[in-house]
Amino acid sequence: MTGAQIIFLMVAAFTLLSAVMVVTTRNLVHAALWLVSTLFGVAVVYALLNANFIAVVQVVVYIGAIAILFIFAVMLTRKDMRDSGPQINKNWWAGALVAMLTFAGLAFLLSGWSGFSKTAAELPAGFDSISLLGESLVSPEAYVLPFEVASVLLLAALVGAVYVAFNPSKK
Amino acid sequence: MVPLSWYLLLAAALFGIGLFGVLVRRNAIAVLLGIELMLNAVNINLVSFWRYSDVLTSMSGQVFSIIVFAVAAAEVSVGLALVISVYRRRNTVIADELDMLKW
Amino acid sequence: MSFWNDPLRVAADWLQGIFVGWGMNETGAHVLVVFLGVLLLITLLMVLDIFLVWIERKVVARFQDRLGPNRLGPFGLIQPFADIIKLIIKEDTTPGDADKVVYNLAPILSMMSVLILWAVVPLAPVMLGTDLNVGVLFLIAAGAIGTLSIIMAGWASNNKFAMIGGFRQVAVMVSFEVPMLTMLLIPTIFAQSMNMNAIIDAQNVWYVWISPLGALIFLIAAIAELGRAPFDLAEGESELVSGFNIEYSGMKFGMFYAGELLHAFTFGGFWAILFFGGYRFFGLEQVSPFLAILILIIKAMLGYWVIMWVKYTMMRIRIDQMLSFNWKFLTPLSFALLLVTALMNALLASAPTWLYILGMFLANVVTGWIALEIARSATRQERERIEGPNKKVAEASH
Amino acid sequence: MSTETLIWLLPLPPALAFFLIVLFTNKSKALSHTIAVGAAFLSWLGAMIVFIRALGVEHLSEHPFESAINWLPTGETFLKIGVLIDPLSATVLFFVAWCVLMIFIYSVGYHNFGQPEGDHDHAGLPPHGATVHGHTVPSVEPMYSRFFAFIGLFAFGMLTLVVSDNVLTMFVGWEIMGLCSYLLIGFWYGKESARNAAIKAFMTTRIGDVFMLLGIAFLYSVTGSLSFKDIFSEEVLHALASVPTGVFGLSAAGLIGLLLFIGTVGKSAQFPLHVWLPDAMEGPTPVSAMIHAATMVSAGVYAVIRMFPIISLDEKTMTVVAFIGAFTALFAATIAVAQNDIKRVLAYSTISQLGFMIAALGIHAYVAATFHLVTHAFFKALLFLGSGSVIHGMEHGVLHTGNHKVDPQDMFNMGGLRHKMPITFWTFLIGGFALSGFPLVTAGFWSKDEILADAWAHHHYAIFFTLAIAAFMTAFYTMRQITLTFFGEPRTEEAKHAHETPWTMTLPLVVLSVFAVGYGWVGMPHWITGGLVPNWFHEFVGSMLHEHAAELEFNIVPLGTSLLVALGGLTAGYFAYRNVQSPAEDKLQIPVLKNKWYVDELYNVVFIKPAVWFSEVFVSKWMDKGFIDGILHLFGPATGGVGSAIRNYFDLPVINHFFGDGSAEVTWWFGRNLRPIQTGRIQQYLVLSLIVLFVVGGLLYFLLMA
Repeated sequence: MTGAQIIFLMVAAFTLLSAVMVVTTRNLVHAALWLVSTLFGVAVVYALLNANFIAVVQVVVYIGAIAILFIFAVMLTRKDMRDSGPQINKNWWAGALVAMLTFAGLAFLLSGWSGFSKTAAELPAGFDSISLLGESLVSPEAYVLPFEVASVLLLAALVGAVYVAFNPSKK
Repeated sequence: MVPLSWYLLLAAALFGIGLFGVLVRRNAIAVLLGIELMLNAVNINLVSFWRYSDVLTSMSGQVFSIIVFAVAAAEVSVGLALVISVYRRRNTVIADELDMLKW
Repeated sequence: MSFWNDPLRVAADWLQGIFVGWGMNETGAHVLVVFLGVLLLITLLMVLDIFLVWIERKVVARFQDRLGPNRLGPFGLIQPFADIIKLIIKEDTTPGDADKVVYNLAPILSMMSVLILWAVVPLAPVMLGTDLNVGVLFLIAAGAIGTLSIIMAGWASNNKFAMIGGFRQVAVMVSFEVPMLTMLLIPTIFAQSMNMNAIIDAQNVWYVWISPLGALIFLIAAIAELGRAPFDLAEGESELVSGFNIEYSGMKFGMFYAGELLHAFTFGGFWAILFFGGYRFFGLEQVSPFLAILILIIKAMLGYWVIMWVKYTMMRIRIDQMLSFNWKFLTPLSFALLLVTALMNALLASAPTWLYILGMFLANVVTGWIALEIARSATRQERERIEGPNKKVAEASH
Repeated sequence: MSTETLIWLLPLPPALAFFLIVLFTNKSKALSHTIAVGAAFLSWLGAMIVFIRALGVEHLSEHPFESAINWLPTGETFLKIGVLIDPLSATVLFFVAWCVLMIFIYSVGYHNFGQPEGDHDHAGLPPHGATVHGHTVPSVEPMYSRFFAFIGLFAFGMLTLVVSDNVLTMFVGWEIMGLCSYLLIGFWYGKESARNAAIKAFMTTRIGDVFMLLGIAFLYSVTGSLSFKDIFSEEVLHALASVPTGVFGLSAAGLIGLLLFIGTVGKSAQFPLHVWLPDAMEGPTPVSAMIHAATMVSAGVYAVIRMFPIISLDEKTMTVVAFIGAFTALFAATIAVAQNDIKRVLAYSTISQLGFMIAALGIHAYVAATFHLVTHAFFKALLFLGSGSVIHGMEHGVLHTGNHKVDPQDMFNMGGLRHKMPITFWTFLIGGFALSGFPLVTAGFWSKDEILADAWAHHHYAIFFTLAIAAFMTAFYTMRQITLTFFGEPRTEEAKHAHETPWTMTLPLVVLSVFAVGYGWVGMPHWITGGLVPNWFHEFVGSMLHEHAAELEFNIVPLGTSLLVALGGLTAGYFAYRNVQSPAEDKLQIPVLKNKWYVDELYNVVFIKPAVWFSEVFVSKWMDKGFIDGILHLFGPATGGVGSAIRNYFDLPVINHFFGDGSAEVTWWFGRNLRPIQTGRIQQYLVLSLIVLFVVGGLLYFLLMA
């Protein structure tokens, strides 16, 4: 077992543990904070995959914006500090079964795939994935259209969110 | 070196945990948390497929994960706006109690 | 290679040699040396932080026509140490209904979000923590952790004032991240890289000359990000008592406080790196890394001094004004500036240097001027809408 | 910056100014005119740089500044657009830049910038004055910013037209100007007459433009290109001249030339499409100057000069051009004699002078026509701005006395203004003398003399005499105008209180008067200078033609005629009107001249009345209401009958009862029994659908794999 594998296992364990806490903890703010730590773990996974840019963007977007938004939303929709009542619905066993089935199905399907246990080639020296990424995002031969569509989607979501959450009775 | 299968299994497990959260949590916000986990699982897959592909210069994996970021941001903003809007009208965010669409 | 030219490498090699000599394996020794390096940097920063407290108190005193600490030691230099001792021996309270883990985690994260920034600060051409190729974005990422710490503190205290303060600070930070990120793209455009060292290397001309408006917007956004006056709404003594850190006492409060000062100094440093050439100063940085560090610290101190100057000169503005200012003025302006900069950069790509600088400078000035004119006319219309039509004209026609 | 880039950028500042003013700064008058004048200044600066660089190029006509880009893909090729500065466009650019800048500056003063807002002023009406401390003072134009936006767009159109290297962009600039002239003539849209004049101008020029577009289309279909470089090459011209068309026995070149010329007839207000130009005087005076001197009408002549290589290929077309030009010159001059409105006299004078240019072109006097175009632009801009200054001064008097019945534009209300408005008087005098062709010192003399000399030398005696008479009348009515306006004693109280105008208005007058005198010197024939100074203009512009026409030898007849008509006309005008006090004493107020030969009335009877009858009576009443509506009314009942039959015998029993109600009952039964599955709980749905997915997916997988 090499150092990289040990690090991966540690990170994966941390990530999965945090993820389990996200779905099981009773306190929603804690769940959101556990989500932050899961996301952080995922960012480290990206870093392990040599995707520095994605890792930093993960921190900026997910932790800096999305997780914060979650915490906000949790705070805005609670009646008191303590959570009352069950946090899990009555059919939780069915949910758990389906989730396990999903994992098992995915693992089964993947294990049948020829590239399953492939190993990666070393990155060539001086490999600059950021400029490649940037160029493919705005190159007409590559992904400029999805990129633009994503920006339009963001704008639409922005307008839609403001409209939906706007409280007309107060004004 | 870590084989691809480890990343894929990590992603599958994360996806399963997220799915569990989506299926069983009563609070709508917690459901959205689960969705975030699932999206992250997908992203791990995308990035690891990029890293393990034979053509590293093809950036499809990273580009798609960037687009997933955008989609996730849009999804969360609209989703949370909906949750807050529902909370204003119904005074609850428990998914089970929001069942006016039955019958 | 001598100690004078590359002290870090020499010291690291020496230490590693010792550790290997003690019987450690190569990798373990390397990890240990790196760890010790990080520890050294953090320790030095903490010591610097203590002096920042002293500087801050001295400077504010001068601004307010007072003397400042002057009893303990020469010029009151020992005063901050006394403060620390006081903070440490104070009773460390935790509110009864607080969320204990989160409550205690928040100040640590706050301090961490600042210290982590120094991982990418190039102290000298050969001295930097990690040569990250997305160093500029890292700045924002660390800021995200700072945001998190504040909302955690605000929520976990179980106190209305703390909660409101936390909300406000988060709203401000998330909003001002937009112009800040946009302005970070301007050095990126010029240097064609997000790497801090590359940005410094590319600054044969300080970027403040070719993007003065960008530097200004960055400074404003940085002050907002820091939560210092005139944007210190999260603390707002007169309205929120002390905002998000109201329930904290002792060294936990001290960590917030020290974190804020160090954060301000760090942003002064980033301002210097991104717009004022970092450690470069007419080739002096080539002489020795020590000189380079000195130059960087002097520049960072100047930036810090500007931030203090703003803090002790301006009054606090209202939260809605501040968010309007960001979304209706600063963000559009920074987008416009980014567009103008990119356009001019492409247009003047083959121009001689003096023309390039002049063109960029003028483009910035014109953009700023147009923005100010638009803002002025908008505010005038707003005022007329509230106060009714201009009274002068009405009187003149009678 | 390379010259080509600079040329590309020339038209842009005014266009940017237009958008800036319209979109952002229209609330601020000072900012608007700063932007507009600044833009005009930038264009002027660029034009001067281009002009000076153009002067420095040897054989500019063979090696013009040019640059072109692909624009519209047309099949496999591209329609190219580009810019071109050759001697002709450089010359035109020179005077356009100067006139535009001067007019922009003049407009600041003319619209009373800096004065208070009027008491009763409305957008769409000229300002009526404001009361300050009991005095009535001029008030600022309510739509000040809009005016600058419009003239900015106008300047853009003109500069585009001048720098284009092809017919298409030239036409685009041409049409932009058409739009702007419409907007500007109707600038005071609150006035009925202004509205009508705007529509009239637009419609009349449109007639010309349609023919011009036809000509362009024909040109493109024959040559496959619209770029000047291509269509003026030897082989294309040769081909054009040799292709016959079935129309009047004209060659393709002749027909294209004729169609393009009709466009010019509309734009440059030649007979019979001249009727719009006098009415265009409803616009503010800078506009009149803009339209009549600097831009639009010059554009018309410029287009003919530009297309001269094609038009000159067919002698029949050239004859038409020459006769229309000469006739217009004389015709308009006769009308101008009997007009009392100071601006209308100038308007008819413009038509007449344009006739000179067209006639000159018709007799192959290319250089003379261009020369007269430039000199005329300068002195006519000067005269219009001068007349605006006079009107402005008179309005001051009207505001002072408060008698609004006095028309500040009627020359019989003026008199003696030379003491009140000295700068305006002297500059107007210079402009008037230039227009009359006062010998030796004024620019107008040199250019007009060259036209006459050309006509004489090439034996076009009919043209020569017509133009000579027109020139005599020009001098006569010019002097009439000057005498009535400036000499003698004030005939009304208002004239006594007229005022000199502010520096923003007089400065352009002074600048333009310098050109009105000085520009003539660049085109002096060599016999007068004794060969000391080469005839620069002739060399420069003359190089445009493939056969470089030799300069004319000295001939006493045209020179004598020029001297005679100019001095004679001026003298006659002064003595005839020296003591005239009212219109009744004016012997030339003949109804037929006063009413402009009844051309408007003729058009009204021949075109407008029948058109109105056709649309209102024939189309509307008979065709639409009678015939078409009748058919439609028939459809209604018939369709109704068919419909009700289908309803009663098919729809109700078969569709409704059997299919409709029957299927509803079945659906209802199913719905009632399946209802409990709908719990409204999203997570249950999700679980169920996933289970179904697994079952189906698993089955498929094993079936397919096995």
